[in-house]
Amino acid sequence: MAKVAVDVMLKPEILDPQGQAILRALPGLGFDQVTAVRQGKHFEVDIDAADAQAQVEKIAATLLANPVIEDFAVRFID
Amino acid sequence: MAKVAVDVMLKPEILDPQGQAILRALPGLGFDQVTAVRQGKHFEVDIDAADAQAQVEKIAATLLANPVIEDFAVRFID
Amino acid sequence: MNDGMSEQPYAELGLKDDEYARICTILGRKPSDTELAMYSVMWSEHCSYKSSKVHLRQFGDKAPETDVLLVGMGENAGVVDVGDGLAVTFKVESHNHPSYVEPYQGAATGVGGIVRDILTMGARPIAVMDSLRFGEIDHPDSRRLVGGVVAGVGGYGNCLGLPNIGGEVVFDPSYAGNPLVNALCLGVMRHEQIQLARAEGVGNKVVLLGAKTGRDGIGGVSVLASATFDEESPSKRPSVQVGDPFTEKVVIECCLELFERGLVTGIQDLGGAGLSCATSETASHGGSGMLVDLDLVPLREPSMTPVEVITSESQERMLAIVRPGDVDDVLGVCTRWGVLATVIGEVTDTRRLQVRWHGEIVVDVPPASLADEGPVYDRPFARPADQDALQADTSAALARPKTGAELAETLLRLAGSPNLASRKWVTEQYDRYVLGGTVLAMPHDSGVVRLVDDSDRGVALSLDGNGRYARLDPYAGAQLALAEAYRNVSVSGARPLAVTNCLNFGSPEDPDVMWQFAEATRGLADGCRDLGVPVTGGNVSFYNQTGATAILPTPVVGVLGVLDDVNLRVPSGFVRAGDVVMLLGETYDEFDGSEWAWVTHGHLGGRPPLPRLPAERQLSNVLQTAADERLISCAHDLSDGGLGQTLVEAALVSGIGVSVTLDGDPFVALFSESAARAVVTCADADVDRLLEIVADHDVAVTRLGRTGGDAFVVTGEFALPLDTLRETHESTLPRHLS
Amino acid sequence: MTARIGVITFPGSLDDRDALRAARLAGAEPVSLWHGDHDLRGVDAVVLPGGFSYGDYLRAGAIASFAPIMAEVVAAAGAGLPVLGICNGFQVLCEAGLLPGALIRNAGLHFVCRDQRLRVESADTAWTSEYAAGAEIVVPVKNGEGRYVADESTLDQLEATGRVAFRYVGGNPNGALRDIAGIRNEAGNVVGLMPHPEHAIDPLTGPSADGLGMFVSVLKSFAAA
Ligand SMILES: Nc1ncnc2c1ncn2[C@@H]1O[C@H](COP(=O)(O)OP(=O)(O)O)[C@@H](O)[C@H]1O
Ligand SMILES: [Mg+2]
Repeated sequence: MAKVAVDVMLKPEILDPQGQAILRALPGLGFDQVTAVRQGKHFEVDIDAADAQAQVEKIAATLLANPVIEDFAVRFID
Repeated sequence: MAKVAVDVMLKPEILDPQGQAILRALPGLGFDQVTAVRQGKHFEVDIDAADAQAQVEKIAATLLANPVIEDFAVRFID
Repeated sequence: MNDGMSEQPYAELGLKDDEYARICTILGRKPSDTELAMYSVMWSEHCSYKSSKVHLRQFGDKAPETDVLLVGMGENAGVVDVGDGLAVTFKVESHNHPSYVEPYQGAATGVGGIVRDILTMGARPIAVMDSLRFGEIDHPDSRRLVGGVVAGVGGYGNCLGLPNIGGEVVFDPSYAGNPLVNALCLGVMRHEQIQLARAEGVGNKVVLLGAKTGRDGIGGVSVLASATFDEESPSKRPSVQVGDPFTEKVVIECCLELFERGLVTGIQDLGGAGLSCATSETASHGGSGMLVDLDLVPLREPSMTPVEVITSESQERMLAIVRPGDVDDVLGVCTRWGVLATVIGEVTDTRRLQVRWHGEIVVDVPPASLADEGPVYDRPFARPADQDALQADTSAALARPKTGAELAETLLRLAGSPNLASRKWVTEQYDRYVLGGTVLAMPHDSGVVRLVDDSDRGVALSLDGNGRYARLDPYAGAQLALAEAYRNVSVSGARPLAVTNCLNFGSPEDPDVMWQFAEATRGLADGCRDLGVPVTGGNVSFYNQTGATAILPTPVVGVLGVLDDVNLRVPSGFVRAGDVVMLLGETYDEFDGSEWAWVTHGHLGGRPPLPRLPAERQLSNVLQTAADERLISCAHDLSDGGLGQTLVEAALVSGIGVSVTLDGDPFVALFSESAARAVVTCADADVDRLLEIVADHDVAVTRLGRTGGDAFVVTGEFALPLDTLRETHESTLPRHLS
Repeated sequence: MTARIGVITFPGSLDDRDALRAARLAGAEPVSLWHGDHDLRGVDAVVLPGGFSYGDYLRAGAIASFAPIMAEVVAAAGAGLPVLGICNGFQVLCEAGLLPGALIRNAGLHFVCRDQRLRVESADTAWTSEYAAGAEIVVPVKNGEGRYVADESTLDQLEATGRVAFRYVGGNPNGALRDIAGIRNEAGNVVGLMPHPEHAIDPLTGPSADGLGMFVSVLKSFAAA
């Protein structure tokens, strides 16, 4: 069995209000060296397939990410 | 400048209905080899600090994750 | 200035040869790239109303005499005097195309956009509504679209703190590739607080407030909403706009404080066409000039070009005109609310809109040529060749239920059909309580809100449409939509005052569609005249079609009424057992285009029920008088599904049953969709006075029976337990959409 | 002298005006407090209202819990000042550590707005003394992140020490563990709940007037003190 991580992020040109809100909050907490924050989703998928990577790529493209506004990256965890 | 990723996941003992909903939807889309899905958050933080890793660890522990319900992992992207 | 000696790509930008030639004539030269982009978006169908203008004029020309309109059509939204020095503004707008591409964000930004329109008038937004149409409920795409759109409407409105007080959800195959997402916002202000979108006063500063400008929805309005949407051409797909309701919330509070302190002399929201629209409209309406320095516009991405900056449709932005001496105060208020604010230009005496980029003037045009003097088309229209055949194919031959058991089965089937089933799955996702002024919301016939804390004055609003009726006869269909909304407002006890509308149609370049549009606008204008309620504003959405197939012509009409005292509002559900149940209005054998014909036979043909506008007015007068005298405990209009459905809905609100005895053909009595009817209930003691009022207004009345028990009983025909009805009525949406 | 109930407005607070109205209706002088001030203006009790502070981006209540005024709220709560967190306010109190546990995404994944039946489990707090223990009330609930969670030992401890203040009855709208709708601190001056008592102060605009009791309770607690 493979454990695969999928990170889904809004495309760079798309507004990310959540990341913006975090960025604005940080200086108040004493963290003033952060220049950008973007927030996305992180999925961990357990899959029992020989072609785990390919399958998860497909799952990400069909279900986990909306290609109109999001990009994704797939990566084996173990 | 460093780019650091933070993955935040609900603790394993907390029910993750979003992951469950995805898991339930997968067989209908022809993916029947997935045995578990969990959904969390993924952050990408740009930071201009010598101790980037340590700072981001602190940011994650103070703001990005709520230790009552979540675990987090920090990792350099570049 | 780049005067583009080479061929300019105007056709790709959606401009026709003669439109391009006109731009050259206006300017006396070729436009710069930036100017060309501005004309392309401002002269698009969506922004210029070039195909609809000649028809929309009737709303003004035929408008009934009224003294309640403080601001009429043509501004961002009309303003209606509701008494006590209070005024309301309301408007409905479409966000159909973006909602198909990205249902959540499309719907969310639709709400955000209409709320800014209302804010622009100087009003505090106090409620929203949404009228939604999708393909069949079991269409493979419905869960994604309905789920996304409803979550988006809720996500934005809830986060903004605006109660959602009503709307519609309709399923029909024609909307499968073209869902309709129409959002309405209501705002309240004192008369003296009305703001206008004018740039006046030479030397006044132009301040951009709110979100940074990014590459969102560039070319969105011109391309997406002004041409047939084609999934096969991804290049035509503009980047999607993402909403940030939190920023909008602080922008609203910030602007209201600026208005309150008299710090702005004019204000305009940024919606379709972004800065192009806001700068040219304010300058044009103010009869002034404006110089804008694009380098000062705060950008999300520094690499943006001037064309991108000036046409970006980034959300949550407003343009304010501010006296120089007030700039510091304005920036101070903005800082307190955490709202970004930047002086980007000033009002000039040039009567030209000039835009500077990197020190160079890249735009120098007469503002009115962009904002008000776009092309106007009187597009050809013709009654569709199949219209006669469609109308000839009536429902007369369809098999009707005969026995009591068949009637019961039909009633149950209708109550659980996608268009008549409970909307709870949708409405539970919307906050209806926030602001504390909601007096009636779902499942009542209209939304009713108290306007301000220190007065009992309130307004009622309903949003209705019926694409099937409009397909059979667009003139009558538009009037039926108007009549239904008018009736819904009336049953709550309110006095109907004014109308907004959103006209959703296929391609105006198709003469059949253009005929539907022409007939619907004519019908609506005539109807408003006959009912005595003026149109105050609205929106047109064309190009709602997939390939050559247009959606059902869908005029959606919103009617606003006033209640001098919200304590007198009448709910739509039975409130106690033992009340007398009466039907007001006359029932005819009218089944063409009905829910019954559609649900049980999949039939659409014939002519819709006759709009009976004089009867609607009389009915409305009866309902208002009865409400004022506190005679009726409940009132529910009759519309889709007829009397049967009305009684089911009224009974299920609080679980009080009803027993009725029907004269004549029970099928006709239960399922006909004749207009101008309502059910009311009252205590025995009030029956005589009610009958007097009914007689005074010459309205027909039929005593049907009494409330009580735990079943829906039709004497001699059937008895259906409420539990069975509830289960059927409430399980349909969750079953298909969860 | 009229008691003063303060209501904090964070950027994105929505039900602040409703909470002020409820305080006024109960007979208090309502006082607006601003998130950015280090000042409680000498109020006798504080309400953290519902809404979406900072858009509820990141996690509901997370960013607001770091607002300047929260330092004052934490200190004053420790000294016994009555503090009520409603919905988003409850989330802020949990994020700020004034109450245990957390509120996460509803189990059904949708925002839910409905008229909710609640049982008052703890009638000896500053905010619930008007109710009889075990009384049932109907109050609107409306949230997208209202599922109360805490680890088992915390839950057991809450139960054992009578610190569950309200429980959902007749259906749990969000999957909250043990049907918990609201909790209190040990002293009983700090209470947080997901449902909205400030929307149930007048049957004209809410499902009941059952929520007014919370505001009346706190006024009586001053009179008694
Ligand atoms: N999309 C929606 N948004 C908000 N409220 C809705 C929506 N759809 C339906 N409703 C509400 O649900 C109730 C039932 O809707 P419907 O049966 O279409 O009403 P009617 O037939 O009286 O126009 C009404 O209160 C209506 O306002
Ligand atoms: Mg109705």
